[in-house]
Amino acid sequence: MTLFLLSAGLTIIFGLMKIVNLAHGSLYMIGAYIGLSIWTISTSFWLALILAPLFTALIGYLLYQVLFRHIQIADPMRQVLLTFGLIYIGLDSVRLFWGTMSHSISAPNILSNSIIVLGESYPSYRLFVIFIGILIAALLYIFLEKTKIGAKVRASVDDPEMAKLLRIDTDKILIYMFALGCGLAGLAGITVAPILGVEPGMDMEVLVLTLIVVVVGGPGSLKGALIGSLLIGFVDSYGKVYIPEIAQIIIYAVMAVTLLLKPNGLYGR
Amino acid sequence: MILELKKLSKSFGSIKVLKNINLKIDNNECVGIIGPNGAGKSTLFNVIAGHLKHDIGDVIYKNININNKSNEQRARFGIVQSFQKNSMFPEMTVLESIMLAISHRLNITFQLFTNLNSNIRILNEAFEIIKNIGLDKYSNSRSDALSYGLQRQLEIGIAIACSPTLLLLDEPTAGMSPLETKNIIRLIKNLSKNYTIVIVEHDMEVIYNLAHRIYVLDRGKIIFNGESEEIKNSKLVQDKYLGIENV
Amino acid sequence: MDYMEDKMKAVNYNPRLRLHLFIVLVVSALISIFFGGYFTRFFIAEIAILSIFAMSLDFLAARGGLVSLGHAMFLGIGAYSTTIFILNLGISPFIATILSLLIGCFIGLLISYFIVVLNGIFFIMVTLALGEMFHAWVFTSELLGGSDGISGIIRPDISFMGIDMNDPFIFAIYSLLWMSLIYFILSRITDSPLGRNLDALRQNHMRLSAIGGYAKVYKIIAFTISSGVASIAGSLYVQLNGFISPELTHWTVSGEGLIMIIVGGIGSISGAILGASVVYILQHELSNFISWWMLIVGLLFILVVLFMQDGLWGLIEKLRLRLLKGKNKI
Amino acid sequence: MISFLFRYFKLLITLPFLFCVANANDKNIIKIGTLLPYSGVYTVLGEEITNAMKLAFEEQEDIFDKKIEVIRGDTEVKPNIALQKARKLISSDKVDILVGPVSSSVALAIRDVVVQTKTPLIIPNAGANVLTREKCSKFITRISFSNHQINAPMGTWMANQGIKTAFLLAPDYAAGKEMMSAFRDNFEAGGGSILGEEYTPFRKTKDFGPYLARIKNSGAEALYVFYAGGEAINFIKQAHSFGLGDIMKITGAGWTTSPLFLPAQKDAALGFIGSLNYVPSIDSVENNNFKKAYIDKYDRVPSEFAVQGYDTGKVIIEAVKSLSGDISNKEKLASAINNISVTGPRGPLTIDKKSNNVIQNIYIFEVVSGDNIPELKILDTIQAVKDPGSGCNL
Repeated sequence: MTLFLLSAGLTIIFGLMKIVNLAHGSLYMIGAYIGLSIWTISTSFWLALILAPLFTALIGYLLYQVLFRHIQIADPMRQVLLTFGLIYIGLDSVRLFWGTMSHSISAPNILSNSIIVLGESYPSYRLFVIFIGILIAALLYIFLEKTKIGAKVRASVDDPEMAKLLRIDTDKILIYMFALGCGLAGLAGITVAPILGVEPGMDMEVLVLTLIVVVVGGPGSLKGALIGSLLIGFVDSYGKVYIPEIAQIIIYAVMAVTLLLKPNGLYGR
Repeated sequence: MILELKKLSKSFGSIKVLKNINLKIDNNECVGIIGPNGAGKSTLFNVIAGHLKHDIGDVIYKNININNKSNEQRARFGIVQSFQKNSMFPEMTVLESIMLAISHRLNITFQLFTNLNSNIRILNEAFEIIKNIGLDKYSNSRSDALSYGLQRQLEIGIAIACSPTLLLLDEPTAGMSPLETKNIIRLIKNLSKNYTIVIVEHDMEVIYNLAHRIYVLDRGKIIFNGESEEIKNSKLVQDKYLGIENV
Repeated sequence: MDYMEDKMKAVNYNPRLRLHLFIVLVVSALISIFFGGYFTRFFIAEIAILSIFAMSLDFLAARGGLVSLGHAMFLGIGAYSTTIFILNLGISPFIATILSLLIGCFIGLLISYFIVVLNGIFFIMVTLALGEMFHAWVFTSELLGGSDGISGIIRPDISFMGIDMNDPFIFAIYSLLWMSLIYFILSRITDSPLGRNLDALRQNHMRLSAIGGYAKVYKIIAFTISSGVASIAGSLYVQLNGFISPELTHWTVSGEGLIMIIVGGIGSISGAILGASVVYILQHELSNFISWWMLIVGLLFILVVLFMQDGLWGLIEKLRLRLLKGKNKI
Repeated sequence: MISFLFRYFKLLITLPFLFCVANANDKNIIKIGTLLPYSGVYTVLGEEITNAMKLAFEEQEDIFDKKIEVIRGDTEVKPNIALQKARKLISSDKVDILVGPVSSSVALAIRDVVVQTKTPLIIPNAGANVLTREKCSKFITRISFSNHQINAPMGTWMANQGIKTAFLLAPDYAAGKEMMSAFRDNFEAGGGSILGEEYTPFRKTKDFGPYLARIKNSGAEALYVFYAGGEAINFIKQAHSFGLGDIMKITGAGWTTSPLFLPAQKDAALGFIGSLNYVPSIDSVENNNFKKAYIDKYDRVPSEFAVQGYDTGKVIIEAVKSLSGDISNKEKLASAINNISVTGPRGPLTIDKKSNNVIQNIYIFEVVSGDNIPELKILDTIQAVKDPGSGCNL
């Protein structure tokens, strides 16, 4: 589900702005660290859960204003490299601000027990994460498909030039959607922090996986991100356990097969 | 006969763009295709050049059925088109673009270790062509630095550098000033001595000036075909097309 | 969504400047080799080898318009196959380099046959995934030494000619020779009809097919050549360092290679050498002084991407034009 | 051509002379080069080792009027970078002793250059068995541990405790596999049997859920596990939230609950039984002094990595002392290092002549609750453990 939160953010940025954002993982890491700081200061997980994504979105907003605005029309290579530079910066700034130790956030008390699901005990925090994932998916769906702003967004995705003619302020929409995408990365970071901890290097670990999900699902498609993250997440976790011989390769194989069959991803336009 | 289309149809989804087209082009002829916007002229061009695959019918070139030949293969047979929108190699100079095109005709594109730039034979030939299309002053300018009209000239230059047997020109004078248009007409007139040319054009002056024969296309159908004089006098065409255009 | 329109920008095609820059770089390297110490010689050899890798990426990116984030895979293929040839089969290292070149080309050919149809971002992603796949496989493969890699690889033994390859001076020269050879081959290919066609392919592939160019075939050839060159780099790298570890095949290595060529100026071949030198020296020097060098390097990358579209090559070209102008005035 | 060269004059002169900086060689300075990660994911280990080693040097002001200078070389945990830094330290900085590295792949990468240039190398962490077996050298001394050394005693100990069945879990890379096989050999020799094993993709596994389910169903009495860093934290927390500790004993290589990770693992780590070459709760004069000094200076409980760094410093000082400060002959220096025996925070240390690997005590501990952060309580001490490597009489 974390994968979904991440991929949803990335797919929005990817599909909407055609920006290849390799720094998405860094935003995820920064979101987790900001959450860590808020949690340490206020000792309230809920506050961290709300504020961390907002701060990450703010960072995304600033990044867009300062950097991405200029490379939106550049070729993909430049985008890749610019965001590659951002990975470096993200890694080192986290190290300078928060040090190199691994940290961890405790889940709030209500969610720290296990619940019996289908005869197996299952940590309730995990259920909470799944719940958040579903909630965000539903909210995004409603936002993009049912509201007026959503319609404008979709118009900007499908045909930017047409959208401009219709007097949709595509620039503004792009900024906010970029910030939203980054905010989702931050949300993912703080949501998984109680399970996976907060440490330098967590950015790289999710980056490739997220990119694969987006490509498999089809850039710009929310549905693709959802299905893709479920598929990849499932294949990744269970593939490792049941066919360990090819565990390392299996998700890439899934991606390769998908792209050979559908070169634009499952739900790509 | 160089090209023949037999009962050709093409549709995009549920929209039929070309319906049952029959068309013949003889050697060394200059044929014009006219028709209102959306009549299917560009689609017809793309089908002939092989960019698009038609659904039904046959394309016969020099008595060979080329239905299944790809765009590249058709180009190598000598069916070369110039595009409606300028689409050259923006970062190459005029000379480089022409030399590149010549390299295709000579079939040396798979040579790895010969220097294209210093091949005297190709160089001379390229200068010849550049002179023909009237770009001799610009041979070392980058394509994207040329004015629109000159770019159209280069566009034709690239096409003839492939020494086509059938040259497809898609609106060669679109968006040009009257002076530039005159230049192009002169250029094509010169070319039509040596090549078989098919022109799609909006500007009736240009067509009357150049084409020996004219096909009129309307909503994917050929509604008329004949000498240019006949077209001028045809009531049907006047109503359908020229009437509106010349208001 | 149409990614077809994403066109790579490359620097101006200018064979003269390319040769001049190359000569300057080689002369600088030679001076460093002659006057530098043990470490400098190794360093130059390393830069020369990285330059080969950068040139292979440069060739692919500028000529075919293909950006590969998985090219470190070929570095790894070259490196591991050389290792196996030398250690397990006892083949002389020089021949092993040639063989690894062939293997690299062959695998490049196989892979490219499937992936060159993809465009822009999908191509980047698929190469990234393939590279990671290879990395993951190497990382766990017992045969290839797993995460610890393999050490104890020897250099070409040509002592019968009175030359000791283990002398860093000799090996630096040997690497430079390889680099020059590859530079000349790639320049030659760039100037050839095929090279010009590849350039045209990047600029406008529709138009190229309209004049009879086999876009897909050209791309496959470009990818194959490029992967072969990368394999040579990998093979030499193993001989230089005497060991191989999976880190060499990580995708960030490809990323750094791309940064090198963007710093040097994409599409200029000798710019790739310049970029490799500058980036590598910068990283090395910075990491000696400050532990947060990554921050600075990252910032520099961003500045280059934003403000120096043609990289250092563009800078040199501007400088040259200004100098030429000054001359004409006098 | 000449005018063209002149145009690039600047470029020409800057490039070569960047490296030609000569280093003055001061005879009164002992130069220690570190090859440790100061950037990247293992930075914390590099810092612990360097900090503690400096602490050892500070305690000993100067030896025979010589000052000790530490030159840092950042390996970035990349073997190729490390090799390049090793060459720089050896040839440009002319260091007398190299200290490093943290990871085994880096150690193997720099091994040849160290041996060729005859520079004594003291390994303060990397555990690959081969370093003091097939690839051993008189110039390479390991003051930390071999993967076998830590895990093998645990196999015997657990078998002696009457545990019959175990399940193995470790990351899928060389060290993980070495540790598991060391444990397995001794555990099976003691009469135990392994019911199953899993190797998780190294540094790519964040969710242990599926593995935990499988381990639960295996019916083994104990789980033997090794993880480090973020994976260790995640594993311990996830195993706790899945209630694995209620079903079987969770045991493993001691790094899994290193003092570095305990602040993040908190109570989830309680009950874990592990083996390690150092635990902070060792009650000896050396350890108490060291702990106090370290906490005063760096404000955290020293980890085994810090101790390894500290002992490295001690060994260097003793070696220099034994040569009366004359370290110009590197072979003598190397053999002096190999002849040292000191008593450090973790107990008495001597170097095994057969492998140049340290002989040390291994502590079996259990994680128990402490004031704020859990503590490691020593259950058993196994004296003077050797690595079985032999035949290094070079």
